[in-house]
Amino acid sequence: MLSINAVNDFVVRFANVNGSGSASANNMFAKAIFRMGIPVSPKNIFPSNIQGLPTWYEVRINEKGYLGRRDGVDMMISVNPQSIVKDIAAVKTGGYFVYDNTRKLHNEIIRDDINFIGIPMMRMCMEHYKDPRKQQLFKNMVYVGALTALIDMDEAVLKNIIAEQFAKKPKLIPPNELAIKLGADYARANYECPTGLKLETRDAVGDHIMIEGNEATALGAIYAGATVMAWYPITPSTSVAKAFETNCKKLRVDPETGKKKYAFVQAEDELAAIGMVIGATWNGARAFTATSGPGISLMSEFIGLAYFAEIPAVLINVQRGGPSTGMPTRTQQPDIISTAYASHGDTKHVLLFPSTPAECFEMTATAFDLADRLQTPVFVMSDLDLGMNNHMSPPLKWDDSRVYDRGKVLTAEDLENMEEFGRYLDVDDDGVCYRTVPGTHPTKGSFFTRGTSRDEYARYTEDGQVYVRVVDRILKKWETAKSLVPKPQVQWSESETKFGILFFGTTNYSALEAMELLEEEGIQVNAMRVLAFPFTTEVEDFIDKHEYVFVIEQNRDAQFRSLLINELDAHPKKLIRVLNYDGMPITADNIKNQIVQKNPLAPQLASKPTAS
Amino acid sequence: MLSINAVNDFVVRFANVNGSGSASANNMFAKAIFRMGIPVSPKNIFPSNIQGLPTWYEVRINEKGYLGRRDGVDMMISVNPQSIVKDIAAVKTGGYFVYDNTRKLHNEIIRDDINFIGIPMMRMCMEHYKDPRKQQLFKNMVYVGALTALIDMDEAVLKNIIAEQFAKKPKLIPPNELAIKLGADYARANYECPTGLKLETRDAVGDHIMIEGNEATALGAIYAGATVMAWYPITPSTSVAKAFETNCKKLRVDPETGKKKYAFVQAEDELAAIGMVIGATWNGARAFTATSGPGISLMSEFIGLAYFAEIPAVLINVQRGGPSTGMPTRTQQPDIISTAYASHGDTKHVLLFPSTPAECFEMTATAFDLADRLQTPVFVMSDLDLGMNNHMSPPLKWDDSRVYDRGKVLTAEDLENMEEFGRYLDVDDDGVCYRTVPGTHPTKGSFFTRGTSRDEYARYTEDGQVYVRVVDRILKKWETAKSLVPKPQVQWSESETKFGILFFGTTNYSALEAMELLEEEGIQVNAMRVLAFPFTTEVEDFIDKHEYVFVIEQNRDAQFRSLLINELDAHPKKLIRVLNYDGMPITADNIKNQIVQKNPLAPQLASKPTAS
Amino acid sequence: MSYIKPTFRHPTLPKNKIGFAKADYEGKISTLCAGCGHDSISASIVQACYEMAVEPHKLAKLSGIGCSSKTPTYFLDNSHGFNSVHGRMPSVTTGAYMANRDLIYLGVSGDGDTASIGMGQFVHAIRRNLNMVYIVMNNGCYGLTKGQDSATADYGSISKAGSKNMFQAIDLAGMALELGATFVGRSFSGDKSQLVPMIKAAISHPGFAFLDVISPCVTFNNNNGSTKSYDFVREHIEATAAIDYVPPKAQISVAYAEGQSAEVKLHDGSSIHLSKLAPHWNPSDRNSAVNRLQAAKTKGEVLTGLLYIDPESQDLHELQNTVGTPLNQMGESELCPGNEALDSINSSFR
Amino acid sequence: MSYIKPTFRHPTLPKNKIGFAKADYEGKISTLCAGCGHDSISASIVQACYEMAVEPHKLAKLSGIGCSSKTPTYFLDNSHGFNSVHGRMPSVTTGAYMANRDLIYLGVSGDGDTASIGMGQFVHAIRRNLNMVYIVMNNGCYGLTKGQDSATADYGSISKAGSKNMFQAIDLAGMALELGATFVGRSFSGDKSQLVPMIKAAISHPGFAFLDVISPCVTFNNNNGSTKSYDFVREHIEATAAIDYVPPKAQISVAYAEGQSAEVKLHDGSSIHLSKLAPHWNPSDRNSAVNRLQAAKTKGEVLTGLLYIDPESQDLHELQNTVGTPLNQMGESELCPGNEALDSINSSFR
Ligand SMILES: Cc1ncc(C[n+]2csc(CCOP(=O)(O)OP(=O)(O)O)c2C)c(N)n1
Ligand SMILES: Cc1ncc(C[n+]2csc(CCOP(=O)(O)OP(=O)(O)O)c2C)c(N)n1
Ligand code: SF4
Ligand code: SF4
Ligand SMILES: [Mg+2]
Ligand SMILES: [Mg+2]
Repeated sequence: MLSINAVNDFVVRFANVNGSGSASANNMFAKAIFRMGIPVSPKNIFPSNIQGLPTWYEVRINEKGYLGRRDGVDMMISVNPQSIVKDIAAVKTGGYFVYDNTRKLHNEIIRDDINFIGIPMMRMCMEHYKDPRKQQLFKNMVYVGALTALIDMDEAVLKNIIAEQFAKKPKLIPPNELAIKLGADYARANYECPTGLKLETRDAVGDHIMIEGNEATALGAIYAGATVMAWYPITPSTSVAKAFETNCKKLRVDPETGKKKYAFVQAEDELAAIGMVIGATWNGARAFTATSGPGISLMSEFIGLAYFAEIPAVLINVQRGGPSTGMPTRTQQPDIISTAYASHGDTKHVLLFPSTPAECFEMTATAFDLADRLQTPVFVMSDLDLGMNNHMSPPLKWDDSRVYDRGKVLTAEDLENMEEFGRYLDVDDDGVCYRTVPGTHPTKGSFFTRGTSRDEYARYTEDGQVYVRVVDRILKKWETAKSLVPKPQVQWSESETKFGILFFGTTNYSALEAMELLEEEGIQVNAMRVLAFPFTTEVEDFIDKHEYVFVIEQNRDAQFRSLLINELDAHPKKLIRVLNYDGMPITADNIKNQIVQKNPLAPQLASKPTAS
Repeated sequence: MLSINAVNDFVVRFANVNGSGSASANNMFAKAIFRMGIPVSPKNIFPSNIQGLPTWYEVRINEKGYLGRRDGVDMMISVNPQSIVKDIAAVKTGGYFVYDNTRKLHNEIIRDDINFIGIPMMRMCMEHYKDPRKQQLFKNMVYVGALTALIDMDEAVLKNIIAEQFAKKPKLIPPNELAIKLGADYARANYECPTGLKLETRDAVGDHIMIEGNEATALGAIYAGATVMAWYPITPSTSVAKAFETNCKKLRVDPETGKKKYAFVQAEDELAAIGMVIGATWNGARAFTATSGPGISLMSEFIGLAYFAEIPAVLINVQRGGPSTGMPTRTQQPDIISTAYASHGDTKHVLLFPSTPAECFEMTATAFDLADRLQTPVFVMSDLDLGMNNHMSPPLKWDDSRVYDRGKVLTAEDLENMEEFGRYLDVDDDGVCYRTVPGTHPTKGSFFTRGTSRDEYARYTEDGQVYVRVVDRILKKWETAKSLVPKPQVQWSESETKFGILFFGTTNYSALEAMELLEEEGIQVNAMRVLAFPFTTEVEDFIDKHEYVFVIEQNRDAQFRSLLINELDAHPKKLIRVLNYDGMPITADNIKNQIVQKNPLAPQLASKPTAS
Repeated sequence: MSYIKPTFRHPTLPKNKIGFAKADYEGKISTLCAGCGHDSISASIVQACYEMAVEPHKLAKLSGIGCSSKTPTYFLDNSHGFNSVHGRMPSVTTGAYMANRDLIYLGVSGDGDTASIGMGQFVHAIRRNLNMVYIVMNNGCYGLTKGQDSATADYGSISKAGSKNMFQAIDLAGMALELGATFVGRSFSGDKSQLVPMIKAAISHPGFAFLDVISPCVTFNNNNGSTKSYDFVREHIEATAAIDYVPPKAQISVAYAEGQSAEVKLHDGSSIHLSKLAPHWNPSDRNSAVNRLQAAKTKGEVLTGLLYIDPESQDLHELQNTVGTPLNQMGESELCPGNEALDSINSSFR
Repeated sequence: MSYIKPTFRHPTLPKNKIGFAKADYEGKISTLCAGCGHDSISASIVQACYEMAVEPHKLAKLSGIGCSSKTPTYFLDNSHGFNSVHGRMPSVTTGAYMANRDLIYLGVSGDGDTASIGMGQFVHAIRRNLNMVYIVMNNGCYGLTKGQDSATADYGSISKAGSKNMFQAIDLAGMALELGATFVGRSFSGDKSQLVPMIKAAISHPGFAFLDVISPCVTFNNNNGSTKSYDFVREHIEATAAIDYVPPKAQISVAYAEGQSAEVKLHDGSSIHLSKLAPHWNPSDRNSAVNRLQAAKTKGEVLTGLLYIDPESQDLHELQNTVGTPLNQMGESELCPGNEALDSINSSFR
């Protein structure tokens, strides 16, 4: 049998039981690889339940730095009998199946084209630990230990991690190290180590960090000066709130008085959460919420109020599989349209699309500036993949000289010196008007905020001409927004090409990897990653420049493509759908295959001599 | 001074005070004209308030049957001093300003290019009625009386209407007739009667009726067998509920027992209303709700559930001016996108666009068939103009042999004879599966409905492949829908043309009138009125056939145009926006002007000899 | 309602201790129906704020949607106002309060706005002991949408469409007590002598101060079926189906002593029985408030007065241990942890 | 939880009077945590339906979203089920009931699902006296989203993130009483002997039957700060920040007599004090139920038992005067007024 051989380029998948304590061990595994200087990207594939169901942890190791998902498992670590049949089937020919051989495998599920590696995890734990809970928990460390031998993972690095993590409870270090040793020793004694899969220390991660997108988002909000967070728990956004609270406790408590320089309100539902955000920003604080698709639906009415009454608000939409409750623990990008045009009436909203934790941090901070500057809701469109998995990312960056752009807010002094204040007067001809915060001045600057039509002085009106003036001015802000949002990133192919690929958010790594795969097939493409909606002229130009643009996205209805043709009047026939919506992050292979298949110039290309 | 002269083709506007009892008198006026056989279209322009603010009643009389709004007032009946300056300004040169000269007009507001006709309405009422309330109310009948003289309205017809309306309270007939007489006599005694504006009896209304769209909608629901209505009050949809209840009391109460064959539930909010509808249809009844934009936003989450779990539901969206609370008493078509793609995740919904009360009736009934047949939410997209104004309409029609299409619902017998039941099995390959209603069979056919991903047997699953199968099948229903929804209506111009106009809903009359106006300017257009979303191939063909298609709609963002380019991959540059969104129904003149201005072939046309 | 309000102000108008005249607390001309109870409540708010010498810019007035929710336009023109969406004033107020603990928050709502669509937010504002005055202008119906029953409509009342309400009324004061509200009062729009001091007490209360104010809707009043008083109009209206005549009515007012009860005639000829808590009432005993309320209900009376107050009330910011400086007044220097902190955060993720 | 459930059924299993064995009332394998209180409640539902010989297809089970709301999958597999959206089960059930008055409606919800997002719908289902059984599986936290405090969490309890809950708990039974619910009971998941008959009584009740069932969450139990019993695990978990170890726990059960009280240890070492209403308790006096509940609360006890029942209860269809035939069973002939009626309708509009 041909065994897979690979160095620093393979996929390891752990098949665990939910709630069995594997997360901690699995994380240590990924971290150890990262500390060996090898780019790594772990993904949790977990059920919508708390205990007892199958859960997987899939780690792609790729020294070139392709951090998107890749199909096919090179090595499976199987510790869940429930899913074992499926797990065996998932291994690539020539791959490795590491399992707990405390109990023997049924003959009929054994494949002869993969390598079976039995480690008696449970038996060894029963021998070495008395407490049944410890037996259960250290089983996970045993397989991590075995991996040090099986794929040459650096044991010293791993031990370091253990030492760090249990620095405050040092009595836990020896039993953890024992488990590692048990696994490693058994593997070495019984199998040729390493297998064909091998790690080698590199220096390929630079100053990068490993962090979940949601944690970076929360930090971004803290750095941007958000003082009010109102939210309602919903997977996969909950950890934004949790990280906000945890980090505020560290970073935002007055050391002398122990008092909080933030307000953290778990609302009674999503409608209340966004209502609180709107109330807080109306009152001059920076405030935000984090939610997912169902929350956006519930917030729709309020989003329209913020849009029309021109109240800043930052919303983090950590997208998950829809529609309805959908696949709450799977990833998609399915809320593009429902968020971009959220609420009844003529509305459109600014969206930002981060693709790394560093961007989660930066874009969340930017979102607050944009919301204040434009006096409108701004959405950070993350997703479960980015938000809830650890990602290798450039470090979070903050310029200490950075000043919050609070937009056009009048001070008492401003008001004192003004001749006339009209909340909705377009003084600067950019569509954005001056606002005041309650309590600013004893006699000047008060006005009435409402979701109904009103005139430039915030007075209620049913006059159609005034209404048109107001909504046209609001549309002018859309043009202003184009000059403020982050610009797209472009990667040009070496040679001239008629093809572009266009994508956003977490599709980034797979798309870039697909570029290389396509190159190998003789198809050159230029690439554009869009970072924001509304689209800037660069996006329009990019589409214009190409005969065909493949729009890559993770939803069924090609929603981002809809935005492109809607807002840019791009010809729909130029924009070819490349979609993945099974709830797993899109892979480079998938992108490549779809582009090859859907390529409208395919016959031509075939007849053309290609570079490869 | 040149006075306007016109027969059966002019606009009369009444300027009243909200809550002063004018509605009743004004309605009699419009009805009298209708009974004279002359097409008439009255529109209420009312404030979002109950009493004391300006309100207008605008009546267009047009014997050709153009029933859309027309700009400019030929005759103003002014009984509201609050708005008198504006009202005087609104009259066309040569027009007529009828006012209560109990008090003298200020000199500075008098225009010398219009005719002032003073009728001492209040004074005469004080002389003839004792009760101050009667004085107030009959003032309204006095001006109606004056109009019999001023524009030759048939007094006998009017008296007939009074007699009918007070048939049950005959003591009210003489004082009403007295008021009519007072007005008419005074006008005849003091002015040349008729003025240049004149009514002449015709036979141009056929068997038409005068009815509000919302009333017709409610009747449609009753005829379609809706048994459960759940709703929450919101202008302009409230009268659908009211008419449903009132008519059910007449048509759906068991004459023997007095018991109701319907359930009418005023919900605690819109979320509850749609939840009740979903619960009821899940349980096998026909159920519906009526709401407006804010309600659709609040219902978004539930709409996604119905879409994904495949539960029929009928929603009437009587649109009003958005966004947010917007202009609650003005008309727009601003919820096209928010309704078509309501809810997070990949969703799209069937929409129907009535343009007359007869269509409100018919399409509402159709909506129930479609919802049951397709097991999905179906929206009837009415608007304030259609719903809350009386419209001349073909009579409501029902074929007694019509059988409700309840779609694929299994009976106990079906289940008994079936080998296998899977709620989400695509047995007929049309994407639509068989469902069962709770309580049908003691042991077979029960299943679990959920908003999460599930397999063909309705079992919860997180398997991405199964998920894809399910959402792809749901998309297949979209194709099936295309063969079931009403087809568009087309009107071809006499000569070949490169231009099409495309519209929907209440824009109908103005668009058709604009066709004629354009013709007069030498611009031929073909016209298509779209009746439903998804679009059928006819729509695609129509766009293909023309070089440019003007898409006429009543919102700022050209939302219907977005649907066209999104769903048909039509080239956006072909589709030219013709918009009106000031809250008033679009006029033919406005359409014509925009088309003339935006005509991309204008220079060519100018040089071409035209037919006119 | 008249649409021209005299703007002439006498130069020697009395001023309160911060130098404002009563007129400085007034708002725009009301567009409510003549005689609407809500206008009386607005007048009491003006009176209370004037008497308390509230700094107008230190008060924020918020509301939902409805005739009642329009009233913030009709009082305190020098205060910031926010007419939000239907039923969601409590959440907007919560956010506003989180942002700035130093203002007075005066929320106005209707019985539709609170007891139906806004029920959840109402309950949770109570639970959080949000520091605000929450006034429900309770007319038992949806005024602005033309008179449908609200959830506080009495059992047996007849709606405009002629249906009898078969549901028990929700007693918002009773609910507030059950939910642990720290201040609960009830009054009648026409009883200024009771209402003004109660509003003042509510403003002073550090926590959620709830006022359920019965406020008759002159137009769609549906307390019971008696229509005698404007028979003719009714007939005229019903016959023509175009219901738009709203007869102007005088505002109802009532004065009666503590411990007494009074019968008040409403515009449609029906009446309600008000009963005022006795002067020796001890409002700090929640259980007896509940019992007394229940007893009055059984007698068909509407109990008015300050039902309950918790003198130990701790408001939301105290419960959350927030700093004293309003959060909306902090800038980069107080809020941004800076690059150094970020360096160590980055390190912790390596 | 075990993922393989024995499907072997003894042929001589006892059957109830309509010929079904208890197994016929069971559902799919539970995927809840081992020892979760919710599973005990499911078992009691199975037992009650079996004993009452409920026809499975004549019962519809509905829920919102949450661990608790998942349970309808785990009981009554032969009944139609509907797992709707978060907090909105009451409205869906209302619609279902309007469509068919002949089924039994069993709604299951959580304390998050009911007391927060679903509060409004809960209140209004009570107000309408919807004929249903409404069970709240009350664990004081959001189980499915990993242990945040719910609105029924006790004052002072510590959440997973380490914050102390500063808000008073909402007492759902107290609210139901205040709102006029016609049947209000409270029990404990582990007390089958009390719970089963209470479910049976609730099913029999013609109107809204509310059961507040305390149901400990073994995983995110947060009744107080005592973590002694699984210290090690906590440490291990906190140190690594990847919280996913859920120690398997045994279900808690308790048996104690009427009129008695019992202290029940929860999985985290904390305890609650249950107090059962005395046998001579008269459950038809709403006021004394309110008082008794309040008294227990003051003592720090959780009062269990059938608190109140209104023997005169009239359900929603009776209040609405609907025909006896379920509305979903009528066709064109009963519902469509036909062309003749339409002719005269048309005429009335000319
Ligand atoms: C989401 C939404 N639903 C419905 C409405 C329509 N609406 C406006 S006011 C109102 C009811 C107001 O009743 P209440 O709060 O009692 O105020 P009142 O007019 O009686 O003072 C309703 C249903 C709305 N504005 N928004
Ligand atoms: C609209 C919406 N918001 C949030 C969620 C996420 N969510 C799922 S279950 C749940 C709370 C469940 O708590 P509870 O009802 O007490 O049930 P338990 O799990 O404790 O039994 C939440 C917030 C959701 N599914 N839908
Ligand atoms: S309708 Fe009723 S509540 Fe509204 S303003 Fe008129 S009287 Fe007041
Ligand atoms: S998390 Fe808590 S409520 Fe959910 S299943 Fe586990 S023990 Fe039960
Ligand atoms: Mg009201
Ligand atoms: Mg719970």
